[in-house]
Order: sequence, then structure tokens, then C-alpha cells
Amino acid sequence: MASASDRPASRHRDGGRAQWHSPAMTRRIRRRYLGDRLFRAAGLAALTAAGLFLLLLVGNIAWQARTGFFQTELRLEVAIPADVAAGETPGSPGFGAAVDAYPWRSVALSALRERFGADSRGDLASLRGLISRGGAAVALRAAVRDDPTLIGRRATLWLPASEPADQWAKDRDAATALSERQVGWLESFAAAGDLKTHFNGRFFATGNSRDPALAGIGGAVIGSFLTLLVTLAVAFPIGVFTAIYLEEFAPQNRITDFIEVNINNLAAVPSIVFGLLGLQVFLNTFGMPRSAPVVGGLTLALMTLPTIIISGRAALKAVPNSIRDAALGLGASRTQVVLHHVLPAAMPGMLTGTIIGMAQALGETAPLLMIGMVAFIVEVPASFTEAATVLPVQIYMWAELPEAAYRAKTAAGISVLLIFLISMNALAVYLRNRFETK
Amino acid sequence: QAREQIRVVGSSTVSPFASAVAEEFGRTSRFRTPIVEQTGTGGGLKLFCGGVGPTYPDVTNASRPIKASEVALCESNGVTDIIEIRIGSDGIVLANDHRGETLTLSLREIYLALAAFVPVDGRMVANPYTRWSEIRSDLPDTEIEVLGPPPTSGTRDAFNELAMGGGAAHVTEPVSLDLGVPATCRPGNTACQEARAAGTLQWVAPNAADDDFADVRAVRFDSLAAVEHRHPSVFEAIAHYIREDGRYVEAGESDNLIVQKLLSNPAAYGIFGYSFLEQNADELQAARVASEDATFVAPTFENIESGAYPISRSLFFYVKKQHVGSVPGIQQYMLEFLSDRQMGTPENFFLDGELPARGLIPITGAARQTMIERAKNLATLERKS
Amino acid sequence: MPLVVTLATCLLAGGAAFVLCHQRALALEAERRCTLHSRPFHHGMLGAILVIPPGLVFMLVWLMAGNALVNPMVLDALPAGAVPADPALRDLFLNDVHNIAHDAVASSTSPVKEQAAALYAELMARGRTIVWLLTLTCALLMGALAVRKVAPGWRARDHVERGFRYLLIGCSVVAIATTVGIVLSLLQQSLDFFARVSPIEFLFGLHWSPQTALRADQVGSSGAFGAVPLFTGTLLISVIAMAVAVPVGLMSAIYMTQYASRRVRQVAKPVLEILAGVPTVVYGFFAILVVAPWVREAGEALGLTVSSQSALAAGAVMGIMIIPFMSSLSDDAITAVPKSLSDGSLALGATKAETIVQVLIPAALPGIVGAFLLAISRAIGETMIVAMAAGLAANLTANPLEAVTTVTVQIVSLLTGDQEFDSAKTLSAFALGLVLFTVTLALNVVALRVVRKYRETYE
Amino acid sequence: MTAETTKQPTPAAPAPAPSDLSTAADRPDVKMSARDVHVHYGDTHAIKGVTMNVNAREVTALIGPSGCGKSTFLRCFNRMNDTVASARVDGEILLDTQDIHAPEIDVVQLRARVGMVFQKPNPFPKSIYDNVAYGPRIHGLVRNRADLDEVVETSLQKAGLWDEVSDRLEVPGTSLSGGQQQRLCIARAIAVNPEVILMDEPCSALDPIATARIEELIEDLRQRYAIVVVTHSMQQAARISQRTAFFHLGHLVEYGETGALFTSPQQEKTKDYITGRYG
Amino acid sequence: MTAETTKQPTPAAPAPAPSDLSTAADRPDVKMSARDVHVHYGDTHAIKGVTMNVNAREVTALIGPSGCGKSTFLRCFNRMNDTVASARVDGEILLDTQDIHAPEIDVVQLRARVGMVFQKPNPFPKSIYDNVAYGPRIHGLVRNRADLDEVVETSLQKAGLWDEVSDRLEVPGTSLSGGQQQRLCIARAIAVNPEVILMDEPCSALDPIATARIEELIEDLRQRYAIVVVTHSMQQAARISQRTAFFHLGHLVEYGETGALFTSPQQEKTKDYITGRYG
Ligand SMILES: Nc1ncnc2c1ncn2[C@@H]1O[C@H](COP(=O)(O)OP(=O)(O)OP(=O)(O)O)[C@@H](O)[C@H]1O
Ligand SMILES: Nc1ncnc2c1ncn2[C@@H]1O[C@H](COP(=O)(O)OP(=O)(O)OP(=O)(O)O)[C@@H](O)[C@H]1O
Ligand SMILES: [Mg+2]
Ligand SMILES: [Mg+2]
Ligand SMILES: O=P([O-])([O-])[O-]
Repeated sequence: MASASDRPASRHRDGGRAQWHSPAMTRRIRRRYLGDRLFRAAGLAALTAAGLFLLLLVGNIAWQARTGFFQTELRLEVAIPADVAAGETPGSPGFGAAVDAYPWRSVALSALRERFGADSRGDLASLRGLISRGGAAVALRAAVRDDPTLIGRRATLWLPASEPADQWAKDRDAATALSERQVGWLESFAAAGDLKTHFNGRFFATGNSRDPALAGIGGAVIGSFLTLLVTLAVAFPIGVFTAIYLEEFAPQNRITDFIEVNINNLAAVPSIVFGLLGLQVFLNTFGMPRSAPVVGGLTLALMTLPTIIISGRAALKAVPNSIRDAALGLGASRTQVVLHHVLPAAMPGMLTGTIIGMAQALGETAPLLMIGMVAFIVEVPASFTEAATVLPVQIYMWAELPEAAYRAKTAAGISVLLIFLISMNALAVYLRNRFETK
Repeated sequence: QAREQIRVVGSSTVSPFASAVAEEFGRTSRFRTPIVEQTGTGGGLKLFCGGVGPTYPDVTNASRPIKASEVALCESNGVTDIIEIRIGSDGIVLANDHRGETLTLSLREIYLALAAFVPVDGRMVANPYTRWSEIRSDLPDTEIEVLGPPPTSGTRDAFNELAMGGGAAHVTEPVSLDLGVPATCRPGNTACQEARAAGTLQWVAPNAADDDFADVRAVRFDSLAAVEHRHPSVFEAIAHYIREDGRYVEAGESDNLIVQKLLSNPAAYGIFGYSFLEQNADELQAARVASEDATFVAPTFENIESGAYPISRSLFFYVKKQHVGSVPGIQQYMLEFLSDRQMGTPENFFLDGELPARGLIPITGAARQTMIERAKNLATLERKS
Repeated sequence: MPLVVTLATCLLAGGAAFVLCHQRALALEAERRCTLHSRPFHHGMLGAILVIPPGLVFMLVWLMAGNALVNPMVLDALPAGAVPADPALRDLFLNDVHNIAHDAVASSTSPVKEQAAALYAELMARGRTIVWLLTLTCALLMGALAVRKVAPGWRARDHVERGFRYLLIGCSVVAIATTVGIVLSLLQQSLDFFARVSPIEFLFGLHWSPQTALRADQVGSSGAFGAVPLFTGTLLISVIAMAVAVPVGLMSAIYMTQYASRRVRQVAKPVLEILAGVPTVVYGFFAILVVAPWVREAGEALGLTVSSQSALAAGAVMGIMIIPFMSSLSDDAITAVPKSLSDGSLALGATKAETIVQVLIPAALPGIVGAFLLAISRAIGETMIVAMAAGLAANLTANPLEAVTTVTVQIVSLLTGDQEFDSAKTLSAFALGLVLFTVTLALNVVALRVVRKYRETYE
Repeated sequence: MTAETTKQPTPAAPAPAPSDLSTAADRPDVKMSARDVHVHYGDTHAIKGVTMNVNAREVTALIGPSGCGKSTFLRCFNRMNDTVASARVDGEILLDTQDIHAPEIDVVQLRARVGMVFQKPNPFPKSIYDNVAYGPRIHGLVRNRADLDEVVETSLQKAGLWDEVSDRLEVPGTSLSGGQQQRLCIARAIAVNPEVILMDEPCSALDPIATARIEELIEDLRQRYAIVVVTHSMQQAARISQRTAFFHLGHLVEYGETGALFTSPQQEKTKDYITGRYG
Repeated sequence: MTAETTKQPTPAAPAPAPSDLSTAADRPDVKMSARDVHVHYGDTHAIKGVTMNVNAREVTALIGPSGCGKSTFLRCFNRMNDTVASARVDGEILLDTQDIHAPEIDVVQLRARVGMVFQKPNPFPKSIYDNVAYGPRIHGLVRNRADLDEVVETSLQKAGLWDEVSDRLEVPGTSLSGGQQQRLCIARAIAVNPEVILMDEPCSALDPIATARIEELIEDLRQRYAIVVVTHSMQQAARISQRTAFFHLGHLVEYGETGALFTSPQQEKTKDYITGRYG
């Protein structure tokens, strides 16, 4: 392509070679390489963007969650009234009931009032705004139950702070909900060493509460656990057996084709539709209890089933046919071939698929909304038929509460959920890598 | 499956109070903690009146009194003995993010801003107002965007009755009711559908029964109040019919959700109970409302308690007496709800009571004693006429 | 006899049957010095299979019908008048009786209830004993039968394997039953709905306002069920999501398969997998807390009015959610292209980018299209992100800065909260579910076809 | 189609020499025989009326160009084609004097009597010991562990693998080299004490040295078993077999003594193939 | 390792005859030459110090048992081994007189000058026309559509495919038969007007008739290009090539005139291989 008069095509046909080192060609090459580099950069940018999204998401949630695992407490000298459980001997059931029923909230308030000597109604209201009254009552109740001799005496106790006070202790600039007086009081607590923020172990042990200081994800974790147990118990055997049937036994005909198409489609049916199914079948037709882990588990099992079947079939497919032939050639029956050779070889793959399916089920919210697992439930569920909620639904409910404290709780709940999920996925990835290389 | 827990459904306004009581009740008594679901007053009553038995809820919260029609529904399903407990009152507030502009509104202006049909030049037409400033020039010049509860909600009923109805009653201009074509009709409202199909200019409320309109068409009234006087059901169909053109957004049963959404949009206003304002006092501000005398009243604890704030209503819960004695703890739950530690001591309820701290304006004095008596004696609702 | 004992009995009997048959087969083999048709193990298994399932069936029947059997007997045995006549009240009475019998907190006790509870407990115990006896008898009979059957020519293996196969077939049926269940439950409720609202109105109506009055004397909204605004809203959000997910997902896949070193892949793959494993409720939280305010502020900085629940925010977050899905499917599609094709292009002197754009992507296109369709169907069915971040108002708009609502959001908002099962409002959720199911089904069928055809070309 | 082919042998596949048509029952050293066997895969007619005998204590080689049906025919002898859903086998195949398709023949037992070794070594992902012990176990050929140990040892010895692996019987079979794996597969087949061993290109995945070892082994095994080997290498067929059958497009073109077939092929096709004219 | 092998040719690979060691620059008809080329795949030493020339206007055949490194060596000539991450190529390879690993050599251009045809026909999923036009387009060898049409036509003619496809240039290349596809791939390689064409078992996926056509074509193309063909069939090497190189375990065992190599191999290994003693 040195000059315009030189027709390249004719050169071409004459058997003349293209002039690879002409300036035009060199320029062209340079342009082509530039295009190559740009394209590569675009790919890298896309991948980086995906990574950044993840970083942003996880980072943001971790940032939000940082205060959610902690709770501020205030130290107060409390006068335990003498009339608590009057006439009951400590240790008797009556004593416990009486202690439980005692109006501890006012006791806590009196202690505050004593400390600061406030009297006007407004002052009292402000004072009350410093401690979590529900939390204080729980703490006092527990203290007296533990040590009945406190009755009628004065005791120095750590009581959970209210939500705004808690916010103040964690980030003094961000808390706007406190009056100047309240801030002054809190500062005096802090100066006296009567204010501490500590890791909130309760958060992992309790159920929902209207009081942020008492709200925990323990109930939701147990609910998730019970629900997933049902899901696993139902979906794993059925999924594995179905995969075996379709892959190893089913004749190639219309019916198995139909089943196959069907399963592939089920895998893509929106999860909320499974919620509608659970609502209509388990609740309305079979009359199973609302909000129960058993119903949630069954609904999620139906949803997870296709995932397990599909990955199970892939795992079975990956077992080389030569192994089947070898066993058949030795005179093993089909069932023996499957049970002795194919299934053990496919098991890691099937487990991987199952773990991924379980992780999906653990993170699923929408279908559970349909079957009433969005209720205010305080108690930690103890059986498969008791009302319960699950982690993601608890997160959903907290996310919609306006109090700032719940926002941190939401993020903390998400962190817990993510830790579960990431460990499950990591386990799946590990299993896959471990057995794929073989 | 034997049921050991009380199941509570109903009003989202009452729900925070009920769940707080439930939590404390579970903690301090030998009974298990009740389960509380928010379904809205209407939805709750519908579930509650579904029947008697372990599968039906024991208690439903309500942010308005039960209606005669609901009592009838209950009765038809065998729910014959209902205990009504009034727990206090609540103001319905119209609030927005404190970064936005504060509203001062009369009830009439609320009606004009939110009704589906309003009188303009003597005719009922589809609501033409798109900005607050078109209603009154000193109101903010922003688009009308109000998030409020759906018809299942008691807040909506009370708002319709007190604000919309109250406001429409103050519309003094003469109107005739024979103009306008509704955009849509309720399934089954044949007159509406026919009129729409024929394109005839009739005023047919999409929600009203046909007969009500037989004798008001083409009649000229002096004011909407006159309509109320002579044809109360027609008046309701006009006044309680909230606009559906997207300026009033039905934001679901959860009032918390509405609060959330307001925080992210300062130009939007939300309708909900006072307690939610109280809980979010640092981020929300409420509109001051005048009934008719142009003295704008802010929704404060005192104003609602005294009744000076025009949109206040009572809060209740209803108990199925037939379940008392079968599902454990119902009576104790009622008494817990009315106890001093929940409602506050008569002298200083505000300090000692848990519910007032959460924004309930509690029932006091003799009225509260009556309620406690009711709970103790299980006195049921007298048949309303 | 507690059910646990019955279960143990049943399993023990099964074990015993296994051992007996197994031993007998071994003995036969030794004594006749011949090989049996089936191995002793199979004879044993057949014994266990004959013994255990009947017992399980008895227990299951008791679990499901025991209460229904005993309750009337308890009521009949009580003095007349002690039991409420009203069936509903009778249920409540029984509820208390059960609570007393189970030693749980009961609301009130009375001699009658105590008596009933005692009787109930006794009858239940008796019933369980009967179940135990039945299980035991049946196990003995079947076990004896199994042992007797053991003979050199007895094809125990065939029977055991047939049993196994029936088990497998039974499991496969669950998948079909699920689909049938979905279709039936959606269809039944939807037909009910369409009896009240015409399908034409539903599918083509432009106005959606389903919150109808609950009572005759209430004024609700007009109850318009024109779902077009929901469809367009869903579409708008899905389109935005795809606009984020397709370029990022596809380019990531290309980079990972074509350019990235092994080490980069080792890091990037798990990162994408984590992104795929994040539950949607978390994305929803992220959307309302981070993305929506950003979008709003950015829009306002540009002088635009942006709704706080803009379709843009919800769509963008949904797009992020779909990235890993899109990229892993594209990855599959691209790696399925035989290396010989890119070798062919490289051997002609094409650069890598030229090879990818001109050979690889066209060759993988059907697979990528399939991935796209599957991703769209996912976007359409996604619930939590939109339930948290999108609006509830059914606006008919194509402006991504406005709030729109989606089919899934409406299903959630119609079915959480008020639960009445006979109103058009509630039923409409099922009709929406049906639409959702149909659309995603169609998309999936097409996508799977495309993908399968594509795979066949390179297999 | 089947009927037609039976009546009129196509020109490409002239009837084999009469001596080979005599049935297994007539001659004491015939172990298996195929009579007019046709195999269809759906619409593909893969084997078209093949009749031939397999003699005891001899190696029979099947040769022919790729896709001519060697493997398919081989798999008829132990009914491995049953496992292919689309395959249909017609005609008669006798093991000794019994039709292997007869209803009273249990395919599981047939395959124990007619062992098979595949092209790619395919040991189970289990220990060497378990690989060999698998067959005896499922068929209940041994009473106790000691017997089993013995069977495993003799089988490995017969397969010429014992010396190499006797000290590591518990390592996975897949960890052996290709040639060792193939010998392991042979040991596995021997362990159930078969009468016939079928081998489908047993050396094609192996290096020359391993190939030589397997060829030696085949020569050894011939003393006890009837062996049928498919091979794509004419040289190999010449080296190891006593009789050779040449297949082409599903027909048995020529069958006879290996030496004779290679030095003086009767058919033009055979000659072309042997001289490398095609394939 | 590399150095060692260079200094002491292993006994299995004696140095090629002196005539072949002369460099490309010395003799005008040498098109490419490899000098002491080693290829490693990670730890696998696949090519061990190979030195040989490729002459213009000749067909050079590479033969040897499977896995001996024929393909690997072939792919050195157009640096296709660059695309394998684990591959490392040492030694010198000259095109005319220039080292193809020299920095001023652009691999994109090199591959245009040294074309390649693969074992399995791999037409792009585009029309026949676009398949052939692909190379000229990316290299910018033509100005306009008419020129391109002409290039496509001549290339297809040279590949002997024009008559069969001239009326349906717009159908996808993948819809052709296997043999046609392979000729399309040859046309595609010719279209950028290369100087050398490398072919890696170009007929092994084809039936005998298509094979014959390609062999004819190779004979035609030899008039203009230097051609290197890998084949697993000794018969084919004998039929089509002027020179043959025999590889074994990565060594070049023997290289010389095809006729001479087949009739009187110098090395024992070669002889054994040719007579079918192994492989
Ligand atoms: N499972 C199958 N389904 C359909 N057709 C098949 C199947 N197996 C083989 N065939 C066809 O049957 C014919 C014979 O195949 P077979 O494998 O027996 O040939 P072969 O001589 O063993 O070839 P090779 O030397 O390649 O192994 C071929 O045309 C093949 O395509
Ligand atoms: N990409 C690769 N990575 C690692 N090792 C390879 C790779 N390609 C080839 N090898 C190894 O290099 C050696 C030579 O392989 P090559 O493909 O060149 O042999 P070949 O003679 O072409 O064999 P065939 O006739 O089977 O094609 C073999 O041992 C092979 O296993
Ligand atoms: Mg074969
Ligand atoms: Mg090769
Ligand atoms: O009925 P509500 O109290 O939920 O409005």
C-alpha cells in the first residue's frame, strides 16, 4: 500500500506480497493494538466495577453495623424497694412471679431522679429518656432474682441506656435527639466513669423487641435454623433421588423430557410465586399453622429443589461413562452401578449444589412474607410449629423501623446473615475446587 | 394443634402499643408472649369476625370504633360476644420532614387538596389542584404529594370522617351534583359503568349505591353541608372519596414505612397517628390544623387530650369473649394493657406509664376504671342499633 | 406407648428381618454349595423393605388422623351439656383440654375439662398402643414372609431394585406436583378474580387502584384493576437493571475468560460468587439507604426532580444484583465456543480484541441471548429490592426518575396486612402471580431452547 | 431391511468361508458364536448380518476402518449394547450352546462370564484392592476376607501387576500409570473368573512400552480364556492374534487365520486396507 | 536442561544429516528454519532441541507416534504457542532470514505470513464469503468491495471450492460438509496471501474421498507456498510430501527425502515405526 496507484488486489493476485512494513501498514497495526488495549481495559473496568460494588455494599453495611453490636450502659445506684415479693420466700415460684410482676421501670426512674434531683414533669421526661426502661427492668429483675438479699437495700447496677443516649455514647456529634440537659447528664455519667459501651452479647440470644436495647437476632437465627432444617430434610433426599432417576434410570421419552423442562423452569420461577403456592396449599388447604418454620421450610424446599436437582444432575453427568461401563462390564446391575460407583463420585458435586441451594434459601425473604412469618415475635421459637421469623425477614422488618438504633441493628443482622452465607458459599467453592481437580 | 399464645391482629396505629404491652406481658406473667401482626383496623376486624376457634385471632386492635356492619359480620360468623376496650386517643397528623415547609391548613383545605371530586364553579369536577399554593396562595408552592393509609386502615376511616367529612361540610359554595364523568367504576356499580359507557355527563359516585343518587341528580344545593344534611350517604360518597390520580399515595399498612419514605423526600407529607410523630419528633414536623375558626392548632399531647386538635380519635381493642377461658391469658392481657404501669398512675400517668411514653394519650380517671371493670367482668358490647 | 418406641420397634424389626434373611441366604449358599440368584444382602434388604414401610404408614396415619379420631370420643364421653354445642366453641374447649393434657398453660380449668383432659390423654395413649401393636404384628407377618421366601431362585435383587426405582420415581413426581400446585393454586384464585374483573380490563386497563372498600358503608378507592401501569413499571425497572447488568456482566465475563491471568480469575470468581450470594433483602437495604439518596442528590444537583423511590435507584441496584448471574452465564457461553475458532482467527493474524468481537461473541451470541433472557426473567420476578426501594403508586410513566411500582411489589402489598380471601383485591394478587409465572415461564422456555440449541452446535 | 440383508449378502460382504459357518455346537473349541447378527442404533444400521465364531484358547482380532462397527460387534458378546437405549440387536449369539438373549439368562451373570476391557483404562476411583475385589464381592464368589485376598492376588499376578503393586494395594487405582491401569482393569476382569475376555482397543491409549507389556499379557491369558480384541493397528493384530476378522461398513468382509489373512487376503477390500490404500 | 541437550544430542536423536544443518540464508530455497528449538509446557519438555529446515515449494511432513510433539513443533512456526500460557519456546526460528522472535517482528503480521490449517475444520460461524474475507479485512489488504470480491474468488478457486459454493457465498460456512469446510479453511488461510502454510493433520477428521481432494489440493498449493503437514498416517506422508521428519518423544529422530526415509531409514527407531513395530 505504498502508493494509491498500486492496486493491492492485483498485487495480491499477482502473487506479490503485501508490504507489511509500509508506514500505512505500521500505522494500521498500531491502531489495531490500541483497540485491543482499549477493549481489554473496558473488560478490566467492568470487572473492577463489579468488585467495587461488592466493596461498597459490604463496606457500607459493615460501617452501619459497627455500632449495632454494642450497647451503652449507665451505672446507677438503685434502691430496691422492700415490698418486692412481700411474703414470698426467695426461691419459691411465687417469689419469681412476684419479682417478674414488679413495676421495675419506675424503680429505675426513681434511681435516676434521686441522682439528679429533677422534679418538674419536663425534667422527669428528659431523665426517663436516658435509660432503656424495658432494658432496665430486665436488668433489675435479673439482679433481684439472682440475689434476693438485695431487696430493701441499695445496689449499684449497670442499666442499658436509651436509644438516643446509646447513639450519643457511640458518636457524640451524630446524636441530635437529645436536649442539652440530657447531654449534660450523660456527660456527668461519663465523667464519673458510670458510662460504658460494651459488646452486646444479648443481641445474639434474644428475639425481637420494641426496645432497641433488648432487640436481638437470636430468635431469627433459631427460626432460620429450624426452617432450613426442614428445607434440607425435604429437599436433599428428594432432589438427589430425582437427579438420580432422571440421569441414570429414566427412559428418554416425552414424560422425562417434560419433567426436565419442568425442573429447569421451576428453577427460574420467581420466589414469590412459591410463596403464593405455600400460602394456598399449606395454609389454606392443609390448614397448617401460620408463621411456622415447618411451613416456611416446606415452601423453601420446593423452591430449592430445582437447584439441587440441576446441580445433582450435572454432578452425575460429570462422572465419566467409562466407570459405568466398567461396572456394567463386570456384571453389576444398574442400581449397583449407581450406588457403588456413580453416587459416591458425584456426592461432592451434589453437596456443593445443596449448600448453594441452602444458602439461597437462607437469604430468601419474599415467599416467607406470604405465609405470615412477618409478625412481632418476642420469644425464641422452640419447635417447628411455633410462630417464628427468619433472619432476612427480621432484617426486612427492622429496615422499615424509623428509629436510628434499628438501622444499626439491621446492618448488624445483615452482617450476621452475610457471615453465614459467605461461609456456606466458601464451603461450596472449597468442595468444588477440591473435587473438580481430581 | 393446641394454641397457647394469644394472637393479636389489627390497627397499625395501636400495634406499637400492643406489641409493647405484649412484650412486657410475656416477660412478667406466666403466659407466653402474644403474637402481634399488623393488618389495619378493617383487615383486623375482618379476620377477627371470621369466626370462633383456635384458628381465629383473639384480639383485634382498632383505631376507630367498630361499625354496625362489622358487628353484623361478626354475628353472622358466630362471634357474638365482643368486649370493647378503649385505651385512649390519638391525633391524626399530617407531617413531613423538618427540612420541608410546615403547613397550616383548615379542614376545608384538606378536603380540597385530597378529595377525588371537588366543587368548582358550582359543579363537581375531578380535583384540579396540583400544587398546595393553588388552594391557598400562602401555602408552599410544591406539588401535592401525600402518603397515607389504605382503606383497610382505621386511620384512613378516621381521617375520612374527621378531616375529609369535616372539611367538606365547610364548603359553602352552592353546587349541583350532575356533572363529571368518573374515570373508573367499582365492579358492580352498574349505573356508574353505564354512564361511563354512554359518556353522559352525570355525577355518579363510583362507590355509591345507585338509589342514593336517584333524587339528587340535577338538584342544586346551597352547600355540601346541605347535601350532608339531606342525603348523608351521598355526602359521604363525595367527601370520603379520596383522589386516585397519584397525588394521594396509599402507602400500605405500615406507618413506619410512611415515616421512612417521608425522611427521604421533604416535599411529601404523610398521614399517620400522633405516636409516630412523637417517636420521630427530631426529624418530622406536623401541620397545624384549624377546624373552621382559622386558629391553627398544633398536634401536641395537650391539644389532642383536650380535643383542641380537630383530627383526634379514640383507640380501642376488641376481645372475643368466647375465647376468654380457652386461650390462656386473654383477661390478664386486657388488665395488663389497662394497668398503671402501662397507662401511668392517675396522678402522673405520663411519667410512670409505658404507653404514654410511646405516644399514646391514655384513657384516664373514671373512664379507665370503667374499662378495668369491663375487663374484669367481661362485659360485652351492647348491640348497637 | 410413645410413638418413638413404635418407631424404634419398627426399625428394630426391619433390622432383624434383614439379619434373618441375610443369614438364611448365607446358610442356603453354604449348604447347597450353589450361588443364589441374589446376594444375601439383597435378601436382607428385601426383608427390611417388607417390614419397615407398613409401620411407617401406620404411624403417619396416626399422626394425621389420631386427634380427629380421639376428639369426638372425648366429647361423647363427657356429660351432656358440659360441652358447648357450637362447633367453634367446641374447638376452643378442645384447645384448652389439649393444653391441660400437654401440661401447658391453660386459661382456665374446670372439673369437666380436667376429666376430659385425662380421658383424652388416656385415649391417645391407648391409640398409640394400638398403633404399636399393629406395627409389631405387621412386622412379624411380613418378616416371616420374607424369611420364608429366601430361596436360590428367588429374585430378591430384582424386587429390591424395583422398590428403589419406585422411590426414585416418587421423588421425581414432587417436581411435577410443585408445578401443578403452582398452576392450580394460581389458576383457581385467578379465575375467581376474573369472574369479578374482566381479563381485558385487567390486562389492558391503564388504572390500578385495588384498595376497595371493605364494608358496604365504607368509601374506599374505586377498585380499578388495570394492570398496565404495573407491567410498564416492572419493565422500566427491568430495563434499567439490564442496562447495568449486561455491559458490566458481559465485559467481566470476557475479561475473565480471555484476558485475566489465573490469579486474577482466582480472586474475581469468588468475588462475583459472593455478589451472587448476597440476599436480595440486603440489596434492598442498600438501595434505600445508599443508592436512592445518592440518585436523588445527584438528580437535584442537576436540577431534576427525582422521586425518593425512583425507578432508577431500584433498577440500578437490581442491575448490580444481576451482574454475577449475567457474567457467569456469559462465561459459560463464551467458554463453550471451541478453542479452535479463536485459534483459527488468531492464526490469521487477528488481534485478541478482533477475535473476541468478530468471532467469539458472534459464535457465543445465542448463549448470551439466552443469558440475557434468563436475567430479564430474574429481574421481573425479583421482589425484595423493589418492595423496599420502589414505590407503591402505579404511575404510568417511562421516566426513570419517577417512582413506579411493579407486579411483585403489588403482590406483597396486597397479601401482607389485610388477609381476606374473597375480595377482588386479594384475588388480584394471584392474578398478578399468574401473569408473573406465565411471563417468566415463557422467557425461560425460550431461553432454555436457545441455550440448548446453542450447546448442541458445539457438542 | 434385516431380512433383505440376510437373504442377499451385499456384494461388499461376501459370505465368509464355509468352515467358519459351522456352529459352536459342532466344534468343541468354539466358545462363542454369532449368527446373522444385526445391530441398529435408531436408524443407523451398524452391524449387518455378521456370522462368526470365537474359539477358546485363541485370540480373535477385529480390524477395520474407523466406524466400521468393530466395537459395536464386540459389545454384542456381553450384551453391553443393552445399555444403549437406541441400540437393537437381532440375530443369535451363543455362549457355549446357550443363546445369551434367552430369558433365563441373567445379564448380570452373563457379564461375569464374559469379561470386558475397554479402550481407555477405567479403574474405579477406589483402592487397587477394591478394584479387583469388586467383581468377586458383588457376585458373592468368596466367603471371607482370606479368600478374597487370594483372589485379588492371583488376579493381579495373572495380569502381571502383582510385583509392581503388592506393597501398595490400598492406593487408588487411578494413581497408577496408564499401562498399569489397563493391567489393573484386566486383573479386575479376570477376578470374576470369566470364560471369555473382550478387549476394545486395549492399547490405543498407551505408550509403546506399556503396549508391549499388554500384548505379552494377552498372549499369556490366551492359555485359559477365549479372547476377542478390537484393534486399529494391523501390526498389532498380526502380532497377537490367531484369527482376524476384517469389518467394513458393518459387514464382516473377511475372517480367517491371521497369517493367511495378512499375507493372502481373499477380498479386494481387505487387500486395499492392508496395504494402506484407505483408512 | 536446554543447554545440556544442545551440547549433547541424546542418543535417541542423532544429529540430522549435515546437508540439513545448513541455514536458510545459505540456500535460496529454504523458507523457514528452526535451530535447536526447545519447547516446555510448564515442566513437560515437549520439544527437545530440534533443528531443521522447511523448503519453499515443497511439502514437509511431520510424522511420529501420538504425543511425540509434532503439533507443538508445527505451532512454533507461527508462534501459536504464544497463546498457551504455560508454553515456553527457546531456540531460533527464521522466516527467510529473520528470527520470528525478534522484537521488530509483529506476531500479527507473522501469522498473516505463516498461515495455518487445523485438524478439525473450524470455519467461523459466518457466511462463506465473510470467512474468506475475514483475513484481508482485518489486515486492511483491500481498498474496496470489488477488490475483496476478487480476493475471495481467487482464494476459493485456489482452494478448489469455488465451483461448489460460488452460488451460495452467503450461507454459513458451518453448513458445508467436513471436506468442504476444510477447503474453506484453506481458502481462508490463502486469502491473506501467506508465504508458508502449516497444516496439523488436516485430513484426520475427513472421510477418504474428502481426504483425497485435500491431498490433491496440497499438491497444487505446493507450487506457491512452503507447506508443512503433520500427519499420523505414514501412507499419507508418503503420498503427499517431498520431505519427511520423524519425531519421537520430542526428538527429531530422522529427517530427509520422503522416498529415502521410507525405503531406507537410517535410524533403528524410524525403521521400527515404519514397519509398525510400535505406535
Ligand atoms: N451409541 C451410538 N448411537 C448411535 N450410533 C452409534 C453409537 N455407537 C456407534 N454408533 C455408530 O455405529 C457405527 C459403528 O460404530 P463403532 O463404534 O462400532 O465403530 P468402530 O469400528 O468401533 O470405530 P472406531 O474405530 O472409531 O472405534 C458408527 O457409524 C457409529 O457412528
Ligand atoms: N497445552 C499443553 N499443555 C501442556 N502439555 C501439552 C500441551 N499441549 C501438548 N502438550 C504435551 O506436549 C507433548 C507433545 O504434544 P503434541 O500435541 O505436540 O503431540 P502430537 O505429536 O501432536 O500428538 P498427536 O498426534 O496426538 O496430535 C505431549 O506430551 C502433550 O501431552
Ligand atoms: Mg471402536
Ligand atoms: Mg497433534
Ligand atoms: O387501622 P390503622 O390504625 O392501621 O390505621
